[in-house]
Amino acid sequence: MHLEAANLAARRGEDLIFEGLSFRLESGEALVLTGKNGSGKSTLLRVVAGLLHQEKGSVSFTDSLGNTHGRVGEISHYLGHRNAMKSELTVAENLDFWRCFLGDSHGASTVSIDEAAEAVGLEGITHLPFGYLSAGQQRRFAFAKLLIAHRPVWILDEPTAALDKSGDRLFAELVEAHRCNGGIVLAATHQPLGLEGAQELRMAGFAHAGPGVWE
Amino acid sequence: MHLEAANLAARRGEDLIFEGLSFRLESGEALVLTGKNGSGKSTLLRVVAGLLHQEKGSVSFTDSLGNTHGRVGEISHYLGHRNAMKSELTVAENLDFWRCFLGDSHGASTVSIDEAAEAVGLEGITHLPFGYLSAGQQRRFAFAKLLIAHRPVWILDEPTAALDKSGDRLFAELVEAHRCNGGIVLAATHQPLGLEGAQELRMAGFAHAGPGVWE
Amino acid sequence: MTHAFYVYGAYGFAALVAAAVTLWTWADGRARRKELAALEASGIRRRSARTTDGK
Amino acid sequence: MSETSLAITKFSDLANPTRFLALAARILPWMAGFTALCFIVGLYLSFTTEGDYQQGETVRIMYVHVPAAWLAMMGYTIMSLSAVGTLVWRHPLADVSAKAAAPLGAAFTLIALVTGSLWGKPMWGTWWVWDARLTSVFVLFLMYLGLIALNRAIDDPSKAARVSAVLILVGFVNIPIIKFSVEWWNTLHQSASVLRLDGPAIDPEFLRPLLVMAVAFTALFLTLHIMAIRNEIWRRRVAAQRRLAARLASREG
Amino acid sequence: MTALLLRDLKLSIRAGGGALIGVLFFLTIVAVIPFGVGPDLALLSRIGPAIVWIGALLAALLGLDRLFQAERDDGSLDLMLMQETPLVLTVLVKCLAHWVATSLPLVIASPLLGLFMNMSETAIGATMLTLLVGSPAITFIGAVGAAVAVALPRGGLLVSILVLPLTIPVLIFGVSATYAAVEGPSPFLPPFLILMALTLFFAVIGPVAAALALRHTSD
Amino acid sequence: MTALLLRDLKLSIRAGGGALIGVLFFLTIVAVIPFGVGPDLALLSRIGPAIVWIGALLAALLGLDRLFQAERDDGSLDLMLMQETPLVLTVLVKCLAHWVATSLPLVIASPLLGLFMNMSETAIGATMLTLLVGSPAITFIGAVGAAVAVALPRGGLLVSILVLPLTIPVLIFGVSATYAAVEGPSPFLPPFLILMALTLFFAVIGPVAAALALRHTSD
Ligand code: HEM
Ligand SMILES: Nc1ncnc2c1ncn2[C@@H]1O[C@H](COP(=O)(O)OP(=O)(O)OP(=O)(O)O)[C@@H](O)[C@H]1O
Ligand SMILES: Nc1ncnc2c1ncn2[C@@H]1O[C@H](COP(=O)(O)OP(=O)(O)OP(=O)(O)O)[C@@H](O)[C@H]1O
Ligand SMILES: [Mg+2]
Ligand SMILES: [Mg+2]
Repeated sequence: MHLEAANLAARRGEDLIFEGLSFRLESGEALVLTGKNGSGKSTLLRVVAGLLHQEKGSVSFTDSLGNTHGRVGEISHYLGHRNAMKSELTVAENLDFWRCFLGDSHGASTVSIDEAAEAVGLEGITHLPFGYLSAGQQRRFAFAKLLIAHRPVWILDEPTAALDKSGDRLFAELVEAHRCNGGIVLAATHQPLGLEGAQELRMAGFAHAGPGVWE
Repeated sequence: MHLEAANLAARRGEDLIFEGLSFRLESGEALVLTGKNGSGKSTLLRVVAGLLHQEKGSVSFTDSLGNTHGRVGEISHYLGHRNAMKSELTVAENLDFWRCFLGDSHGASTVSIDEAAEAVGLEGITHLPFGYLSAGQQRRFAFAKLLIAHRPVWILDEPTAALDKSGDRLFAELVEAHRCNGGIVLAATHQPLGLEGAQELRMAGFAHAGPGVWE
Repeated sequence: MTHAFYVYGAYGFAALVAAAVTLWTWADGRARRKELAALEASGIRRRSARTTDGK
Repeated sequence: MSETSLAITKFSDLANPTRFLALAARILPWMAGFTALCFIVGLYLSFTTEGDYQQGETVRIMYVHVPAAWLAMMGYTIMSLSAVGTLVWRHPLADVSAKAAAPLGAAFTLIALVTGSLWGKPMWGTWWVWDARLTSVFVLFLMYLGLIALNRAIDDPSKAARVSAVLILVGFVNIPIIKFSVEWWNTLHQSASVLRLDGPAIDPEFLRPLLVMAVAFTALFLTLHIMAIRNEIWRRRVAAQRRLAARLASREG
Repeated sequence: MTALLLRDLKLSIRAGGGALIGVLFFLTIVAVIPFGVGPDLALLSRIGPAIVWIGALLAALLGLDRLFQAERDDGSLDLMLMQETPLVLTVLVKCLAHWVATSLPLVIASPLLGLFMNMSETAIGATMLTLLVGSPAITFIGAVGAAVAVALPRGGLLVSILVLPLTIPVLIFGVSATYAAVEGPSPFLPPFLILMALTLFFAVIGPVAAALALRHTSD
Repeated sequence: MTALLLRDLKLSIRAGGGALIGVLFFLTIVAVIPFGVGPDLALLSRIGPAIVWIGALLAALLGLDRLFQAERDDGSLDLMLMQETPLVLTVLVKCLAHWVATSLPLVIASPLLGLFMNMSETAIGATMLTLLVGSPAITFIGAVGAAVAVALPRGGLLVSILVLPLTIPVLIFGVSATYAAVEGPSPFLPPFLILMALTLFFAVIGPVAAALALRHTSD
């Protein structure tokens, strides 16, 4: 099982943000993206998740049976800057919806909503509307979303934003557990995430701000 | 000039989040709020800013002439989790609006928009729509908003979220400059902010989850 | 001519709109060409121009 | 350079904006000359041929009304074809073509509406009726304006093009409605007498100027369309270079 | 997919705008028209079906522009775009939920309005039936506009402008089927069948186009 | 405050075209109506004023519910609440901007629509005048709903119940003043004066109530 990106390039507006980017992650490996603000970390993650069309190159996932998927998004969890939860619904309703919607097409056993809430350290408040939570609590439940349906690849954009110290630790443990189960993790960050043996990719930003096709 | 909070208590929903909280900040001082997720940091900041009604107690600001203001919000900048910028407008339009709207009722000279952009390290991209910026760039410009109109008190909720290392440094410098000018800073944070000689207040959360008036 | 107003009105209006569109397109082209020339003068060369210069 | 893998090799000469510009520069003078010539002949013919015994002199309005109406529909068809190019091949020139055709199509639709209206007053005794043909053309006009507005509301040009392309294609249902409205609903408006499967059913006396004017209008449309595409390419070039300049400046600073 | 349906229904009851707004708007229209046509009951009953149809059309526009914008704003749209379930299906289910929450109440309320407008029983029945069959088409067309609105900073009027012209065929056949049922002499079935065909047609075209637009606007 | 006005206008223009959009929207609605009620010009000219008023109501309602929600979602509302400038004034200016961006273009375009609907000159003039005077009331009423939507994030239904019923009197007096001017026999002035009174009343009540609701937002 591995995730491979070859010779990726992506454009934002008309500017080429990065070019010729390649990496390969085996089962259990993690890639941490660093780089200054605006250097293209989020852009790369969105390209890998299939939310942004790459300009060149390809991303592919090969599962343990040797089948290659071209659309990595389908076997990934994506945790972006926004939490993808409705503030009008309760946490339980939100999680329940995502559990059903994401489905569990990959056969692995997953945890229940209460267990997921416990895993992120917030058991007992799943009956509250999501909008009534503090920023860090919201982020924790957004993270709980990753636990309720199995996906081999996790794509995380600044996952520990708004988390306190214990939240950071908790996060590191959950990611390690996922890696031990053979999962792959891609994360963009500005703070140390505490992931052992993770590869690091420093984004530089603005590969090439050329006039593109119009010349 | 000083900011004083006496015996504050605040409620969120039906729960009392904190109680009997007092502090006093002289000109040039800073207060850093720490504590785990959901411990009431944001709640306290919103109470001080006047955005949330306190249950008990009072907050007041005494200016250099000895006049006391009951509504601290009017002489404060508040930087919350959200950036208060419109993604449809360009950065310059956003900043220009806030400059006019916030006014400069307090006589101190402030910097121009270009200078503010330079101060946050992002000169030359103020013509872009705010929505086209990366998370960290957006946060930096939200911070630039504090520079374009003078307010003696800065109330900052996790100001360095999404900022890179150089952003953190830049932030610390700007806050120090504000304090040197006699400003007062309140900040909630999970990461060290690099502020020298700041007081720290650890929030504990759930002072008292009692049935409140119903008993 | 019977109904001269309607006939000339129709031709006149068609001519007016066609002329307006033509003029607008032409003026737009001129403005763009001027902008390009100004950019060229200010030293930002087209990449393709640069590569053909090199050859 | 990005390999905008164009499936149709025949178009590959146009694929590259620079080459398109060179081609446009070469053929535009000829097209402009041809357009002018057609208009001279067409206008001469349309004012010298005889009037209709039934419609009198007003039949001359036909020589502008009908070509304009055809061009209104053709403009939308061109936009739809470009939209397919945008969505299927992601071709930037298709984006530009669709964007450039919208104001032109709107202009020709306006001509068709107003000349039809000017014809309607003497023929039907009213400027405007809400019959199917007239309203569907009016709807076409609104769609053109809506698409122009949509394009202006999104400031990333390639995103604007892709979004518009979807709507253009959905809106294409209106074209058959316009074309066949006279047959599907019995209305005041004339039914098709030129563009018919069984050949034109119209006196050659009227057909000749009509066809010449139709050619002239088409030539005008195409000339303007190429000019507008060229302008749009230039506009994007300017924007690209401005961005580059800003980037370089901020990097030096 | 039922989960999505249920969530969207729940949201439309709880979140701003609200499901009721369509019905109330509908009522407002029906309340105002009699002032326009005056106390002429015969005329009122004649144009009744048309007014009900126009009201339903306009009411469906309320809130439609936020169908996908709200999902984009909180990041849910990203996750929906990534799934294996075809996006077309997701869009279809969201359309259904929107229809159940906003148009179905109108269909149910239409007999009441028919009474206000002094319509005969046949007219009321025919209006209700044609609305039931035809109103989903409006939602499906509107979904295309809503998907386009994702690329826009805010929805508002522009979406309605883009969407309304496309709904005209639905309106034409909906109204003419109703009139055929009431007055004759033309038969009821042909326009009604065309209306059904239109709904089925847009049930395919709408979600496909909306999904296409959503795929092309994400960034 | 002019800064706020300008910003809100800019925002609504960014959504596409600005004033032009309002006019286009109106034109689209008017183009749709004849498909419903049929091409009968006499009938069209009779229901014309009512249609124009309904169009204005719909245009105002589309997007009005997001008036403060959009500000809350990006955090701007917090800053507005903190300022020294009275909140009532801020609300008033936002209402004005909304009115200028959505309703004023309609008022200006209404003569054009009148022509399309075959209305007489008096009817056109009267419609324009009543719209000019009455449409701000709709905005002010809507502002209360918009503020309540922010204060009660889960009070969706409440908003619609609050807003639309309140607009019905405005609509009724607006339309009936127009008809009084056109047809008689009832005089034009009484309903028109009531319309003015309504607008003035809501110009005070609306912003005050909205400001009150905003101050008491749950967090
Ligand atoms: C505003 C009003 C009108 C509009 C929008 C309009 C629209 C159109 C359109 C779209 C066509 C092209 C149809 C096709 O190719 O099948 C057309 C053709 C034509 N129109 Fe009109 N029309 C209007 C008024 C009139 C009037 C008043 C007359 C004359 C009594 C008229 C006579 C014709 C004729 C003779 C053709 C050519 C039909 C053919 O040969 O295919 N139109 N019109
Ligand atoms: N809008 C709200 N309505 C009701 N309760 C709320 C609301 N916002 C927060 N709370 C509750 O108030 C408590 C304190 O929240 P607050 O946002 O002040 O925490 P915080 O210290 O800022 O946490 P974080 O570090 O996660 O930002 C939490 O337990 C939360 O559940
Ligand atoms: N929606 C967008 N449209 C156009 N340009 C964008 C958009 N989002 C980001 N950009 C640009 O793309 C570049 C890379 O942005 P990206 O969000 O990938 O940065 P990042 O590395 O995630 O930064 P941060 O650490 O601040 O999150 C930035 O220069 C930004 O201006
Ligand atoms: Mg980022
Ligand atoms: Mg907080």
